Amino acid sequence: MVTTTTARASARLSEEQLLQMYWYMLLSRRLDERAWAMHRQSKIAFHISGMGHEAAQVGAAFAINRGVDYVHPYYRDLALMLAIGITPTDFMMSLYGKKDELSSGARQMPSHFSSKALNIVSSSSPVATQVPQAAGIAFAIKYRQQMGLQDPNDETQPRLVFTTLGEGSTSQGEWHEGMNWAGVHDLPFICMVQNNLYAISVPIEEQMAVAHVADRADAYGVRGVMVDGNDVLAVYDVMAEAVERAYNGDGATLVEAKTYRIVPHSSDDDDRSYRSREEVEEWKKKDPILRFQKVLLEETILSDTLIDDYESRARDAVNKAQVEAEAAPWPAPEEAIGDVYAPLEAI
Amino acid sequence: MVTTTTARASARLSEEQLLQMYWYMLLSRRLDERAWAMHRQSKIAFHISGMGHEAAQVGAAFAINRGVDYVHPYYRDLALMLAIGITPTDFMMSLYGKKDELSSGARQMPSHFSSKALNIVSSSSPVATQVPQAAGIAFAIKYRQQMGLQDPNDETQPRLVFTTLGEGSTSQGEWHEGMNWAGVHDLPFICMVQNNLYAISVPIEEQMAVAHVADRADAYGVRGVMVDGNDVLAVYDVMAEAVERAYNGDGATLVEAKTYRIVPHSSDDDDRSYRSREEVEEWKKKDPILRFQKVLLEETILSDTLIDDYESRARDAVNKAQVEAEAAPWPAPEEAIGDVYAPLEAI
Amino acid sequence: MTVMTLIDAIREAMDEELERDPRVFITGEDVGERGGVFRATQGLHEKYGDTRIVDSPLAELSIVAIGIGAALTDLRPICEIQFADFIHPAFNQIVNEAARFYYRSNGQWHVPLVIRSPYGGGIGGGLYHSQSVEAFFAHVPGLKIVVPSTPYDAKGLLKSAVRDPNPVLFFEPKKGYRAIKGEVPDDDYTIPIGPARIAREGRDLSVFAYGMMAHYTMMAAEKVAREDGIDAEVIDLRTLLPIDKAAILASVKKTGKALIVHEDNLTMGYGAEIAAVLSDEGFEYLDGPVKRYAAPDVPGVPFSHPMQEYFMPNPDKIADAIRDLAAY
Amino acid sequence: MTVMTLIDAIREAMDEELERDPRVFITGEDVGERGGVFRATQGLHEKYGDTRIVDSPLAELSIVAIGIGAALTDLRPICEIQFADFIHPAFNQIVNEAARFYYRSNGQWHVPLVIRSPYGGGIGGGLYHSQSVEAFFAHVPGLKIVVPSTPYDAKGLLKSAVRDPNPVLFFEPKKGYRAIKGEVPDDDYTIPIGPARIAREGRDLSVFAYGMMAHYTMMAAEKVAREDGIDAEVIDLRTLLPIDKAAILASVKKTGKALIVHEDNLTMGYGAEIAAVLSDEGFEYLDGPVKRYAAPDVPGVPFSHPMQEYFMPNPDKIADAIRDLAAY
Ligand SMILES: Cc1ncc(C[n+]2csc(CCOP(=O)(O)OP(=O)(O)O)c2C)c(N)n1
Ligand SMILES: Cc1ncc(C[n+]2csc(CCOP(=O)(O)OP(=O)(O)O)c2C)c(N)n1
Ligand SMILES: [Mg+2]
Ligand SMILES: [Mg+2]
Repeated sequence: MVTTTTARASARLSEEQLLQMYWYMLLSRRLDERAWAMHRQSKIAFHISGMGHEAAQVGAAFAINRGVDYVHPYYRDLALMLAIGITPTDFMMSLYGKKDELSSGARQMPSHFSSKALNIVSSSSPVATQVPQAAGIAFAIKYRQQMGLQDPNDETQPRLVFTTLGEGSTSQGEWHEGMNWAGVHDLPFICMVQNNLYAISVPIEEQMAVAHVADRADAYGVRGVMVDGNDVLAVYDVMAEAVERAYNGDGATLVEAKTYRIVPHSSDDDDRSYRSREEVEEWKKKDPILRFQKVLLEETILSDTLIDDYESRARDAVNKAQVEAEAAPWPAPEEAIGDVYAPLEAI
Repeated sequence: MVTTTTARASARLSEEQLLQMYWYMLLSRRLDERAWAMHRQSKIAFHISGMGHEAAQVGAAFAINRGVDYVHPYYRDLALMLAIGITPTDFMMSLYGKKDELSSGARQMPSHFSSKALNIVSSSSPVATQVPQAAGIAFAIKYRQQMGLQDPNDETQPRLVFTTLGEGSTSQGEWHEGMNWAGVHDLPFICMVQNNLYAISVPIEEQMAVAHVADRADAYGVRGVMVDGNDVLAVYDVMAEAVERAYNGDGATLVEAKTYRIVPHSSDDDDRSYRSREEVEEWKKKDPILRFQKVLLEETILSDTLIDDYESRARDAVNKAQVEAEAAPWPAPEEAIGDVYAPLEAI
Repeated sequence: MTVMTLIDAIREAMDEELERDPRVFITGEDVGERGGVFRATQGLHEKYGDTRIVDSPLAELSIVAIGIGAALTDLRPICEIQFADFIHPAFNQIVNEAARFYYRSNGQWHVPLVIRSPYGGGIGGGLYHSQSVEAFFAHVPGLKIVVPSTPYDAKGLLKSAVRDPNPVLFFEPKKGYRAIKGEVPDDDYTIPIGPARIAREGRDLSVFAYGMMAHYTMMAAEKVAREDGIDAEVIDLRTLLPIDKAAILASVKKTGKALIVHEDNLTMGYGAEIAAVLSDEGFEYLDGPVKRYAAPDVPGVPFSHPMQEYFMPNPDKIADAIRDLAAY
Repeated sequence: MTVMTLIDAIREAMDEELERDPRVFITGEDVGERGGVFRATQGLHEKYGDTRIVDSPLAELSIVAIGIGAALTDLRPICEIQFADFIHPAFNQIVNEAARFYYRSNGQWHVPLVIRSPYGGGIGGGLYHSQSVEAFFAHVPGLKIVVPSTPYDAKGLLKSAVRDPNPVLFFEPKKGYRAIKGEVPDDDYTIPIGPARIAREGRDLSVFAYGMMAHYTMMAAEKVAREDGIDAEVIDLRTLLPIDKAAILASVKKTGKALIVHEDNLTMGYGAEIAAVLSDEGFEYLDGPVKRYAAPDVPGVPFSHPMQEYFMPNPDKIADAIRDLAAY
């Protein structure tokens, strides 16, 4: 059964936290826009965007123990990654594929995030593979606690895993099997489906015969919640509850954040064959950043001056990142052949 | 949502049909018992049994257009197969692995049923693979009807697919993906889960975190029904409704038949480590054949004489089958190497 | 004859088969209105509609299984796996199921299924949009595997695949989709699945390749002919399973030397089987070691350009490998 | 030293590793109270309890993925796939995921995972309880593949696998579980993953095998020694990936002739790679064709006894193959 929360955990967020959330959403958007521009300028070969998804991602990020709890993300999670600690330069480096790029040493395409230091687990491209892996991570957390290898109340240790994917990807058997483990073992596991209504061109009606992805939670005995993914505070609220449950050993949650990508699937895509311009325009009006801005302005947490200030900081950060990445060296060709096996001493 | 039917389609079954149903349940049981005995006598190497599942299978068989509608079964479906037209001799031949055995020319282990003539689709051992294939068959039926290749009202043509599996096998991604297609395309598809509470030794609580497999239907937008799988008429009722829906283009149904296997998983298994003898005895009391016998006796459709008569016919049929199979030749060793590719002329 | 690109030839083959046989349909991710991410099915949805050009859910094992089920009823499905890298979830359905139906049912059930998929590197796709996967499937009796390198072959072989009563994996070198052009007859024709093609006759050594590497090998052969006077025979294998042993042995009988080229990584790549055939049945023809020129044994094609170029074979590198073997 | 069966050695290795390291746990179908369908984990649930010996849902891809996830956090999972025939649903998690984590994260994340699975035919299992699947995975850099043939090796190699920071596939010849017995030291020992083992020194020719076929090949070698005076060297490969090229080449350098034996079907079986290595790097040592003795190219081991025996290699057939090559 899908439930929506009533307790407003977001009421406890400080002004500073709210402004940070705004900042990461804005920074993500500006960085993302720059990537599109760089692609049009043929500076980079590929970009896949999170534009439109920022509220879902940043709302979620602030509810977990960022940099400590495990996150197993997907390619659209730029804002989530920034909020956890991936820097604009890291991202720019991956767009170019420069030497020592953080996630993969430039072996992977951009937006295949990884940072061991931040407990961001390396992601691949085949969709949904991360979900049963994330269940395995959650299993390990519970195992360590049961075996006395980890204190369940130690906040310096990861106490849950947060994984994300698109609604289309829930069609994969991988998703089913991961959710099932999470339910059977009541794992500290949160799966957020960012439902943007399309899987590339395939609309949700051709993807599944249910109205809400969250309805599928019942099949696994996990809690299912549905939230307006363009409302960052609403996302924070449902996530905070899910996090609480995970920390308390109360089990797994499936969060469905309803949102929309306001740009094509990727820089290789042209969405005009499958989405009407009217539909896209309609959703642009529901832009999660403008919406949050309005809330913050109403509550006088933001001001017009501050908005300008944030804009110019974002612009500077993006510029700086681009300059740094452009200046960075390319990997040596032979770096293609390292790291096939971890050395035995690694254990 | 799980619904249980109220209309009693079984009220329309003739005495003759009821007796046929009784016959196939009995025949299956006696054949199955013989197979166990043959295994103990070291005449055969392996047997996997349907004992306890006869009501679920025969109730289902009589609701479909037997021998015409496609059936994609699993290894426990002996009674279902007999009701559709596989003979005791066919089965005995497969136990021995004799030449020209019907399902596979003795290439497969016993209980991997197939008969092209009866539209019983060849089954493999990896569980749940049949489910998305069955969805493909259902897709093809709908396709042929839409393309005008087949008249939807032509009863000599297959108009639905019926597939079966155990509750444990619903953990497979294959099941998820097959169910999803059935829902998205509203296919003439019926999936019956024979829930016998265990997957070999693994109890349902370690398999899934839901009370009823039928609850999972909601995740696919298909109808879910739950039925006492030891009550052959109740099974017939829910199946008849599912069949009606399929024929009318009203979509797919997931039927959960609650039952129990009253013997170990297979002749290789010893169930004492994971099931209490009390539990097994408890279920033996709910034997579906005795239960149906009682109903038929009460309604004076069966009599004690008739019971004896059926018993001796069953014994004769089983004896005859065993004699025939024992007398049949072995395959030539070189038959191992035929049938890798269908010849081009086959199309 | 019309000059067209590889992908146009593939699209035409499907268009004509859809036209010819109402049992043919296409399913896969984004094959409908979107016309496929590489545009292989562009325009087909408009022409044939929702019933025959079916956008699938994002779930490869079921794309294949739906195809198997439909094929069992004697329809003629063409399943598209968007990138070969994403065929792995369908491995069970392909290897345990599609390949075994005919054998396991003693010839009762056959599976006339085509699985099309773009494969190969050099397009900035990184580990998961660059894979070569043919070697896995070439181990599986019951499957047929086709990898065309020219528009002419692609169209004729794809038509044969659609008409074949067996499961056929049809791997398309995506780097060549638009880069490779060639003449294609205007009328209906097929090319049989099985026989390799002598792409260039030569006397000095034999080079075996397929897909994009067959294309590159032709360039390399012209180069060494021009620059070094080496006369290389180039065999475009086209069909990997069943393997055309006769053609392979005949060529090496003539030349005495063999080089196998693939962009898949070396160990247990398809070249291993050719080398094994030659080192047994062709042993007495061999005047030198059987050489394989292949990608390095690392877990994928790296994204960043310098590393990708290091990984990928190309005409120059193949020319060097030819020269080395010629000098033996 | 204690004489024990192959499966006892495997169980002991797991027991001792569970004892040694609290990060080690086991999951798979029926591994708990039931002790595994082959009894490989018998008694372990009783000893280590529900937390460490975990019955999984009936779902192989998630068995492996749970293992991967746990391994990423530096636990030491041992995942059991009940029969190798059922590893195919997990192909994506093994090939696209486990094998690539270290490379794709530039060495940040490693996956210390063991996947154990019984494989092989000759036990009346038909198409789906008899498969050999090592060839598929031997193509995948990033994986290690071990196939022991003696209790001593099995125990020592399984311990190494558990302690290895990489994903290790550990395939167990199930026909030998109780049929193969041997001495096993009483104290803790490991055998490194990688090196092949000279199971029998010989001068006339080299035979390469692994698993049940290594066992059979030893019997065949003794037979031809006795009956024909042929002195065959037998190399038990033990580790298939990484491949021990040095050992293979050294043996053929000595003997000049090579036979490779496996019960997997011929085409693109593991023997292809050995033949390919020999036909290149060992070319100058070869005094005869490189021979492969393998199962026929059909989609599976048939169930019925006469057909199964026709399909399966056995000591007599291997002895014949040795004689044929020796006579070349
Ligand atoms: C297994 C697999 N199949 C196909 C693809 C190609 N692909 C990449 S993203 C995508 C659509 C994903 O849709 P959804 O899950 O809704 O996420 P969204 O992109 O909409 O956020 C597809 C088909 C893939 N990456 N992996
Ligand atoms: C993919 C796969 N994994 C494992 C097995 C081994 N196996 C055969 S039957 C079985 C249990 C099936 O349980 P369930 O689905 O509940 O059906 P039941 O046998 O109880 O009728 C298992 C694990 C298999 N056949 N296929
Ligand atoms: Mg989406
Ligand atoms: Mg069961």
